[in-house]
Amino acid sequence: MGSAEAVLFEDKRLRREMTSGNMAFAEAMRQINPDVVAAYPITPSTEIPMKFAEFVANGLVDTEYITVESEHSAITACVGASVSGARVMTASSANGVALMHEIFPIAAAFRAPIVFGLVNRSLGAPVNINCDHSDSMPERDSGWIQIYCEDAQEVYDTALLSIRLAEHKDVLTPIFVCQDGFITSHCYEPVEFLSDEAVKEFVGLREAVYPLLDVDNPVSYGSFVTSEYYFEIKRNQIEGMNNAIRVDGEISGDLARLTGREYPPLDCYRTDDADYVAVIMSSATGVVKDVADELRARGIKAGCIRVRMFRPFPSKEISAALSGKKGVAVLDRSASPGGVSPLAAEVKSALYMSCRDGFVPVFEFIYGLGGRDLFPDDVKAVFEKLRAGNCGCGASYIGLRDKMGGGD
Amino acid sequence: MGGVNVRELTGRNNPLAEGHRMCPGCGAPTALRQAFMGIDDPVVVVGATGCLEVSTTVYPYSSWRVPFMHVAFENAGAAVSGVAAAHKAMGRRGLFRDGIKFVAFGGDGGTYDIGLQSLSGALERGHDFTYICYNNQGYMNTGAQRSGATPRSASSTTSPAGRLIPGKLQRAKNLTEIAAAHDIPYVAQTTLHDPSDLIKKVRRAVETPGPAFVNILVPCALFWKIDPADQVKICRLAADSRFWPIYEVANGERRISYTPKKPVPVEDFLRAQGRYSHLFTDEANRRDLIDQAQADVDAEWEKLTGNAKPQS
Amino acid sequence: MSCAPCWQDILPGTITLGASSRSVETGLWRSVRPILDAGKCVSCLRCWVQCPDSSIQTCDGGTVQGIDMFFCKGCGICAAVCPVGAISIRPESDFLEETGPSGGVNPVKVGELVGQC
Amino acid sequence: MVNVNSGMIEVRWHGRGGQGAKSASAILAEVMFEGGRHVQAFPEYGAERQGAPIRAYNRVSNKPIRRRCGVQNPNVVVVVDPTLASSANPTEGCGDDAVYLVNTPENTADVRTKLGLPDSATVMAVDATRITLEELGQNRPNAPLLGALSRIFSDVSVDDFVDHFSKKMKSLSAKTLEANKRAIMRGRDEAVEV
Repeated sequence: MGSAEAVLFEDKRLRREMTSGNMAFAEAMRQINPDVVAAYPITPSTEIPMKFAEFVANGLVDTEYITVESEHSAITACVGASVSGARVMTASSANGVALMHEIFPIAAAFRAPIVFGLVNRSLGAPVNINCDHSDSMPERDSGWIQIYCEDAQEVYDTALLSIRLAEHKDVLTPIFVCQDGFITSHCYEPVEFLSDEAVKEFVGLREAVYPLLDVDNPVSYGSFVTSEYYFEIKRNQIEGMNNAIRVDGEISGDLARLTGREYPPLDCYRTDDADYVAVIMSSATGVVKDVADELRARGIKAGCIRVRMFRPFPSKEISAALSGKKGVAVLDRSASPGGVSPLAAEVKSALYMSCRDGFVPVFEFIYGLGGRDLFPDDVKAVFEKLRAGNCGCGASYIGLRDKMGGGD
Repeated sequence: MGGVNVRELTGRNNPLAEGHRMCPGCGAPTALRQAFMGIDDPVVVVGATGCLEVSTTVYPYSSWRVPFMHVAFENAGAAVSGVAAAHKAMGRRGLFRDGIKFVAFGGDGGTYDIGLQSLSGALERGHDFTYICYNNQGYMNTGAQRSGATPRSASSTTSPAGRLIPGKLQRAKNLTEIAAAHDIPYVAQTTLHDPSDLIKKVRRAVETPGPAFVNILVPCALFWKIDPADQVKICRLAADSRFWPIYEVANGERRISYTPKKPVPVEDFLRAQGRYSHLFTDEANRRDLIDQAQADVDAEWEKLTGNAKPQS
Repeated sequence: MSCAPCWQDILPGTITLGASSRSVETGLWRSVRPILDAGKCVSCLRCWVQCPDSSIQTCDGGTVQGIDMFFCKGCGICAAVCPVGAISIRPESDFLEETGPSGGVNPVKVGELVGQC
Repeated sequence: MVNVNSGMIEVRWHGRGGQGAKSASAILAEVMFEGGRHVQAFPEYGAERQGAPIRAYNRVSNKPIRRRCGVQNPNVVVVVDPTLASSANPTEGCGDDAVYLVNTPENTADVRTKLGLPDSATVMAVDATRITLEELGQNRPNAPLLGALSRIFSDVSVDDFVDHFSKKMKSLSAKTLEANKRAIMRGRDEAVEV
């Protein structure tokens, strides 16, 4: 172990404090000390720009903080700053994310490694401030990496990790660090923080390629491109996304050496010998794990997979983890009206690659829209349906008041 | 050319390089060329979507001798905010050159209309940049549609002169005054016939700390239906008829830069352009609109001179 | 287009290199051509300052040297603003026997064409 | 009465927006956290403003807490505002052995009947409002309620709460801090089982 690393080891457990998902992300921002932050408040991510403004007001960061007049301008200013060579962070939710939609693919194509705290909230109408994934899922093809965190600790760790992942020369891709609105963003719980020195050393400094501000080697961003070149440019961009899982593995390893916490793209819980597996993302995972333990105690071989990295989607990994199972339930916190809900669609297509080794029945469940809770009894019912094999062909809705008794 | 020694400027490379794909005789590249003649420092340029942006960045070529970025149509103000902020932050870390000037440009579409919120936010926040609007009074990149800058009675593809409706029914909004209402240090309005005025104004805009806004009237031969070669003549008519007052607002004080000794009737300016031809096919018929145009011009001039001093 | 790069060779971020359009021959658009009568020209630079395509060639000291036919699109502004009638406009058909340079080439490195003038 | 060593404890707070139920649940979590336990504190969020009935929750456990859903079957229910009793439905989802802490001037079995609590339930009453009016000059019932909780959580002592206040409330004047400490102690001492 190098001496620098040794130092990190000594002070790594410097602070274990009560905080929340929003505050953990804001604290990571303070320690990362980005060059530029441009943000616009929206519930439930508002605490992040508020807390960061406090850091700026008290001289705790060197950041240029741009208090823009809209989310569209927030992400635009972030793109301008990132292309200039700066390290850039921001945060938003729901309709704010939707207003930024136009600029996300531009940021990705510019290879602008922005790290974005996305606090998941339902996308109106009707207006609802609570959690589901209907704001981030429409952005899944925008060319941004999407990482979904389970708790405040993971939000903090992922913020640090994402700086290096986004800026890595083989990746150069912006990242959404997603956490569940209120459930994670406002839950008050203990988080272990690295020391400022350890973070500074871990994230290092950004080495920008072709920074806009290099007036001695001028380049132009955002050209008009005909079909003669467009295809090659997009394919070149996609390669960054394709490299992300490999590079994430390397960087997660570095972080694990400091924290002891591992973050593989998939969090597989008691799946090896499982007959029935529920696949889910973010904060509702814990309930599924609790229920899996309960069912195991009753001799039912239940397991749980949490998909942490949704873009790029770890298809090989999930197909390997699920092949041979008697039944798989995919629990989505957003719907795709008229289509297969996002997570279920990914899982099904991943399994298609291994369908020759035997068919794995995959059933689609939609839960938690607008912040509705997922309770242990709901999850037990899901596993019961799996075992009975009567989940129907369409999506079942969990915890929905339904004259027909729910489902199908 | 009074005050500016153009001869001295010929030796320098212009940030807008040759080989761009603007129409022959387009006023937009001329406006930006002249504007950059007034800037001595290194400059970074941000462009809103529009003719000039598209035609100067046709992949794999760029006509920008300096760093250039285009993000989208409605957000040049926010984009330049980010670049200027990055320069400040990284300057503190000793990165990149000091004294870089930031210039954003947009047509009247990206400035008067879809980009107004972004521009207003940037002006209000007070970033150190200069915004240049090359105002050809319509959406040219998409084919001569009307904009908030299109004058009354002009025929455009979305306000065509027809049997029932004689072109655009509304007056152009006064964006120069909207910018001035932000109480920013420097706002100016000019056009192409007197390059020394344009060069001086942009130089002042760039050298003034904080945000500055320059609104340049730029003919579009296709939309205005003029002979490209007549561009400079048309600009002079716009100034001499007071259709486009040449003035500046420095630290809140309005100064008229050019007062025509004997103003020419705005009719002369209208008659010179095909986009107003429907007013002249049956004069007796549309005299009212020509008079209306004169009334609009006189009212604006009255309002302007009411709170402005002639240049000392 | 065979000389166009494969995706592996594309520069990241959609970027192009400064002033690379100086290798694009916009003169090919021209249907009429401005002819400078050096004898009449007084180098007042009105044409130089009003040319949308930066095609009026000057030497240090600002004397007009000629018109760059590689870029000139033939808009005629130079002739229109000339106070002494030193520039005349003639149809390109008068010059069919001439063959100018043709086609553009990609610059090979950042800033390659920036300094050239 | 309740002991974290015998498994995860879930607490539900019934208060009014702006009244401090959220902060009280946060302080309880902090004190338990300082005692080396795994904790959660989270309120319910909606469009409610000052004065509207709100709920806040705690989870306390010796093992890592995985579930993050709302608390359905609380072991402990704290009624922060006596005027809420009828509307708040404090018994919702509670087992017969649930423990209730009620801020009320009454200290008789009437409290049970008012809240419709089963005989099997343990009910403690404390006039937290009066205590804070006397000690702090304002209605901030949190401190006495937390003091009373030290009698409900058999493995937390009142000193843990007092020490926490002293550590966390450094910004307060010595006088206010002392008043808060007295309020905590009085909450512990004046809470009566009814």
